[in-house]
Amino acid sequence: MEHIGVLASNLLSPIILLFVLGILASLLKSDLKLPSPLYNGLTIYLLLAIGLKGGVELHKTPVSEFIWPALITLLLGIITPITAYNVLRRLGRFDRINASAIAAHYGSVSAVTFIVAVSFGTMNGLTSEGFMPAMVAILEVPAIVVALMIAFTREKRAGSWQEALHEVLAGRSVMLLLGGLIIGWISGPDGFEPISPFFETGFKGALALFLLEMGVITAKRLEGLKEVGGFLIAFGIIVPILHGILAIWLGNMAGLSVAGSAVLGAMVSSASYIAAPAAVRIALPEANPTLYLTASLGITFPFNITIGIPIYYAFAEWLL
Amino acid sequence: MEHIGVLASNLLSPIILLFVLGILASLLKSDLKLPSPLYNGLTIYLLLAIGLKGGVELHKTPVSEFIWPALITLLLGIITPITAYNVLRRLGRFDRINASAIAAHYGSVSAVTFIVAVSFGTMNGLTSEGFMPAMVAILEVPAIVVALMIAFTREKRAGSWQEALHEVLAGRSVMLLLGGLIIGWISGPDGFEPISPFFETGFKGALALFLLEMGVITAKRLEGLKEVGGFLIAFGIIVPILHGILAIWLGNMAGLSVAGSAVLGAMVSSASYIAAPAAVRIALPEANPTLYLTASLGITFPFNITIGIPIYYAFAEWLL
Amino acid sequence: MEHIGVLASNLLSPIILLFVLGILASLLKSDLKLPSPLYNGLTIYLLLAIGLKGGVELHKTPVSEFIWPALITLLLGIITPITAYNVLRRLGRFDRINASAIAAHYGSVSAVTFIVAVSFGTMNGLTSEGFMPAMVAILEVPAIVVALMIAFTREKRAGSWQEALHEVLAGRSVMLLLGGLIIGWISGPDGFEPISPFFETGFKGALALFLLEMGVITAKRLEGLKEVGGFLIAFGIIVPILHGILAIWLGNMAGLSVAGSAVLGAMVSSASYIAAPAAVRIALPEANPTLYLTASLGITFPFNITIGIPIYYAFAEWLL
Amino acid sequence: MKTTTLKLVTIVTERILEERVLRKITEIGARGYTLTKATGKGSRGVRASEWEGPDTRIETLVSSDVADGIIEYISDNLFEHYAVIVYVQEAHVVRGDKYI
Amino acid sequence: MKTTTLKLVTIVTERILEERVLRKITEIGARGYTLTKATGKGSRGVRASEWEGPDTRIETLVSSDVADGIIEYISDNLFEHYAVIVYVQEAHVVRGDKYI
Amino acid sequence: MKTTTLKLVTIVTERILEERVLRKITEIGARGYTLTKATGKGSRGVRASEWEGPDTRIETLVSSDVADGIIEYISDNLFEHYAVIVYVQEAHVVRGDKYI
Ligand SMILES: Nc1ncnc2c1ncn2[C@@H]1O[C@H](COP(=O)(O)O)[C@@H](O)[C@H]1O
Ligand SMILES: Nc1ncnc2c1ncn2[C@@H]1O[C@H](COP(=O)(O)O)[C@@H](O)[C@H]1O
Ligand SMILES: Nc1ncnc2c1ncn2[C@@H]1O[C@H](COP(=O)(O)O)[C@@H](O)[C@H]1O
Ligand code: NA
Ligand code: NA
Ligand code: NA
Repeated sequence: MEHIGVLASNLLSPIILLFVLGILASLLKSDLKLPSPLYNGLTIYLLLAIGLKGGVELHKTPVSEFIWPALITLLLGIITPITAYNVLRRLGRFDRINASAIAAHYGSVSAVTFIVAVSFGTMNGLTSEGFMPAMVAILEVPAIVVALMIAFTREKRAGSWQEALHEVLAGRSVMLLLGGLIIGWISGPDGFEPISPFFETGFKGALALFLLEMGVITAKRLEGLKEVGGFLIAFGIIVPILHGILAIWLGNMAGLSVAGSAVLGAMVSSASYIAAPAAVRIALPEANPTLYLTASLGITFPFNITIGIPIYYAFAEWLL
Repeated sequence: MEHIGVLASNLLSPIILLFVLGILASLLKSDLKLPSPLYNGLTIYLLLAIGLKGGVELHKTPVSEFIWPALITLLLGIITPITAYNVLRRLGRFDRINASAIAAHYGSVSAVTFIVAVSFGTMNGLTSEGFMPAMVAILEVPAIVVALMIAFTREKRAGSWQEALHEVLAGRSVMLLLGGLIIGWISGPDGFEPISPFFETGFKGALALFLLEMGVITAKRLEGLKEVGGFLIAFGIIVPILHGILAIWLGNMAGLSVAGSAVLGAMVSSASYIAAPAAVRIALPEANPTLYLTASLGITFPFNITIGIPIYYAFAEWLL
Repeated sequence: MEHIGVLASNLLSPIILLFVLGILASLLKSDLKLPSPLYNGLTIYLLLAIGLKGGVELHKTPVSEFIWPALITLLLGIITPITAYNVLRRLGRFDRINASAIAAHYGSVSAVTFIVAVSFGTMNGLTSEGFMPAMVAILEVPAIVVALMIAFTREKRAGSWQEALHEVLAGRSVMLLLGGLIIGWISGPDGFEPISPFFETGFKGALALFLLEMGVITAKRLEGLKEVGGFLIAFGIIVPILHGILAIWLGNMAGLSVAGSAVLGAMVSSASYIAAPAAVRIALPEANPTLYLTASLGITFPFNITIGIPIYYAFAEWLL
Repeated sequence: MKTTTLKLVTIVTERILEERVLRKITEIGARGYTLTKATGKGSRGVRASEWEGPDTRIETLVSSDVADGIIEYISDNLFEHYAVIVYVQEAHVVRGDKYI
Repeated sequence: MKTTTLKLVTIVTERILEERVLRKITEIGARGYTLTKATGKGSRGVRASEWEGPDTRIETLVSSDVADGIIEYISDNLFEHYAVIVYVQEAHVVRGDKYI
Repeated sequence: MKTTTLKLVTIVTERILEERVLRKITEIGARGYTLTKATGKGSRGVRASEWEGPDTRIETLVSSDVADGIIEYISDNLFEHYAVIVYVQEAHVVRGDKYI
């Protein structure tokens, strides 16, 4: 009963409702849509804000406290693309290229899913560790590398491995997350204080506006559902749950709080839709973008922010 | 005397002065101008913010309190395009198409005029009912439908009635206002709280920046003044006053406070410049945009935010 | 020792670190970059905010207090392009056109350097006079006029003197600074209060985001360093220091506080990169933009915000 | 390199008509199009599109027949009341049969 | 469909010159123009326009004489000091007499 | 006014390829190019570029040989897997020798 209340409270929070409004507007063929420079700017703002806040927290945290979570996150970044790949190949009968393309997405992370997971906790009085944004940064890159390695080891590919690596490492999301982390870590709470109103006061509202646009974008991906077939739809829901549960269990063992483990679960379960698609498009142009974008954006993202996150919290609490 | 003081305080408020700065910059051929994605983004922000805040207030308000104001607003949305149309046809000798095109604008509503009217009240210690944004949503659509019905009943038209209706109903302003209202209403004050800093703290400043750009846009419309003739100029001032007075009187009868009636007056008097022009351009392409845009933006908008709003407040107080 | 601590505290503040991140991202060929409408919008916001805040302060300040600083600033706006011109001609053997083009930049002012200088003071507990933004407005135009007069008095030029003057006077930066000043001055603290959260709370954070983009832009200018030669590089560091010291000394005599003198030093030392380039491009198309843009943006701007500003404060304190 | 000669039809019109024009030219036979944002001036001054953002510039590579169909549609339906310009050029396209 | 053959003149230049160029080509006889934002690279690297936003790409459909006039104006006044490119193509325009 | 007749090559492709294509066409011999942002529809629906912003529309004025080289590069390397269109027109360019 109580879990259903929590689920409802998530579904009825303005952030999720704005996401739904975006979907509806798009389905109604409304011209509602954030101008793309603004959508872009909001992404930059959100990534930089979580980087900075994570860095400021790292500044205050003894290494001993986050070394285990960090190692476990790294491990998950290496394991999850492999599990995803094998599920797709063996159960889903996907060809090698598309399987590794999709695996790169499910191994990497969606920063917005992470933020929604943190917010969900705060709303319900559960605060996750302040250094969790550092885990997002750790989780972003390795999976993409692992997945591309799988694709490139066996055969020659049309795409460029080096260009793809550069696209990830020098990509906006890594720059902002990692750059923000380091800057926050160097300048600490005192240095951060003057700029914190900008990056904290408006943060959740900016996220809300961002999710409106995410709704519009997700709606466009829903068209792909007809094409991708039932297996991928199931994959986009079940594999995240499995990855999430694994992450929560490991997170718990690494000493994370209930909220921290749940947030780790949410991020590990999430699929990248910024860094991974760009890298995959360059490295594996033969892969079909409809598959990986529909799965990541049309299925896993909406599933996670509506139902998945409450599930991860429930599991983390149960585990305790 | 005191009224003159209030008028001056309005004219010298930064919001109005920024509007004047925008006009001046444009007349001086300055390159000052908000980039269009930003102007666009500000519109989305303002509409969504008033929708959300209105919804949160509705959540707290018993139906009995806003049912009468709502009905009266709906009534005014049906009456005012008809009065406007008749004045234009009978006194102004406009042809049927242009008369109904202009009537659609004067029956509908300008959200920015509404916001300025609310701010003016707050500045002078007069708080209007929190649910007034819901009235904006109610007022927006019916007048456009009524005016287009007038135009389409007698003759076949070049434009598309269905496309126009879709343009209004699925248009950004309806989506944001109505969507915001419903979301605010569902999530209530508690749900709204985390995102309220973003939508409330910055609201008036964002409005100020927006009015700077409105000044630039208004200045471009002033060129049309030479073309539209004296009648339309007089129309753009007198009809809003009459509509405003009617609305205040009815609002007062419906139990609205002084500020509430004055704000209702301001919104009923105002002319749409987002939803109506788009719908009219599609439904009545034969109508001359110079007429309706100049009247709405070049005359009524600046009149209302500078002189009209203080008049509506004065009348509402006098009526009490 | 203590000075080194202050210098380090500046270099490690998030504002400067974000600037460095922007430079690094650009050198790493990252796609990190603010969308141009956003960069544009941030410029508008920052200029308007300092105009408004300066105006509100002027409102409270008796004329006697700022008349001397104002006159001295005006004087510096006339002297500094002349010193810069002569150094470039006599020591640097630049031709007349390029010398006056560069002089226009070094006589005028960089608003962002000004803001960073004010922030640096606040961070170190030193508050400069609230009316200092008025000095930015005073400093912006005269030097450009003086420098162009030098260029135009001797020979006929390809460019248009009138168009250039219009470009400066009706340019965005003058409109926003001066317009903001006047509006702030008219409406005073009470009028400003409702919009102050927007223009004050977010100010430093917005500046931080802006400096990220300034880093990206500066990095592009660093390419020019190879071309411009050693003299201009030395010029871009030494002349600002000299101008700064002169300004601090005069500011001190005019009764400015330590922080006020230091801020005046920073602004006088700074080189314009918005108003001046546009005016010079129109008035002196024969001048080589690589020279003045590299000097202004590639050398003086980064020098000032990292090392220059602490020097100006140190000198202002020493002078006391 | 073997190229096919096709017609490049360029249409500049009010943003508000974008959806309708794209739908129609697809019906008439265009297999693709490229859109850019544009502003401009012509014989009409005002349009609703200031509020709708800039105009839209549509380019489509089509066969001669389709080009004629598009021109006819625009002449018959949009010229009278909307801001619109349309012109045709030749273009040599690689993999041209894809677009016919 | 009857079309007229006109000259399509395309000019890409620094944003800062936009107003001046538009004024001049109107004086020379252009009856309209379409603008898009552009960036680019040519023989010059730097321009003031980085601060002024992107370059401007001007397209105007004009008669042969006006095209010559525009080219002459640009060659004589802008080529030396500014970043500018201009080229001419033929285009078949519907309702073409409107533009001459 | 003396003009040179050159090839105007227009390429519309995914934003993600912009840098690569510009590097290649410069290697092949293009002396400059003009970029505009575009969106569009063709035979493929999806691309990664929705996240990367709009497509890129590249115009370059080049000699006949360079045009052939560019077309060949694109046919051989990009056609199969990426959203891309390329077409060639003639254009009369003032100061044309600058671009060859
Ligand atoms: N002579 C011309 N050359 C290029 N574009 C034009 C010309 N005339 C009109 N246009 C474009 O077509 C749009 C509509 O023109 P009009 O219908 O004449 O108002 C304008 O906004 C311009 O973008
Ligand atoms: N070969 C070319 N092809 C297409 N556009 C060019 C070419 N060369 C120059 N441009 C454009 O013209 C602008 C000015 O060129 P320039 O005056 O050579 O620096 C560049 O920024 C490009 O947008
Ligand atoms: N027939 C066409 N006319 C104009 N542009 C086209 C056409 N077909 C494709 N395009 C452009 O080329 C891009 C890639 O096309 P495609 O590779 O067919 O998906 C599209 O997004 C359009 O911008
Ligand atoms: Na993941
Ligand atoms: Na009305
Ligand atoms: Na200076």
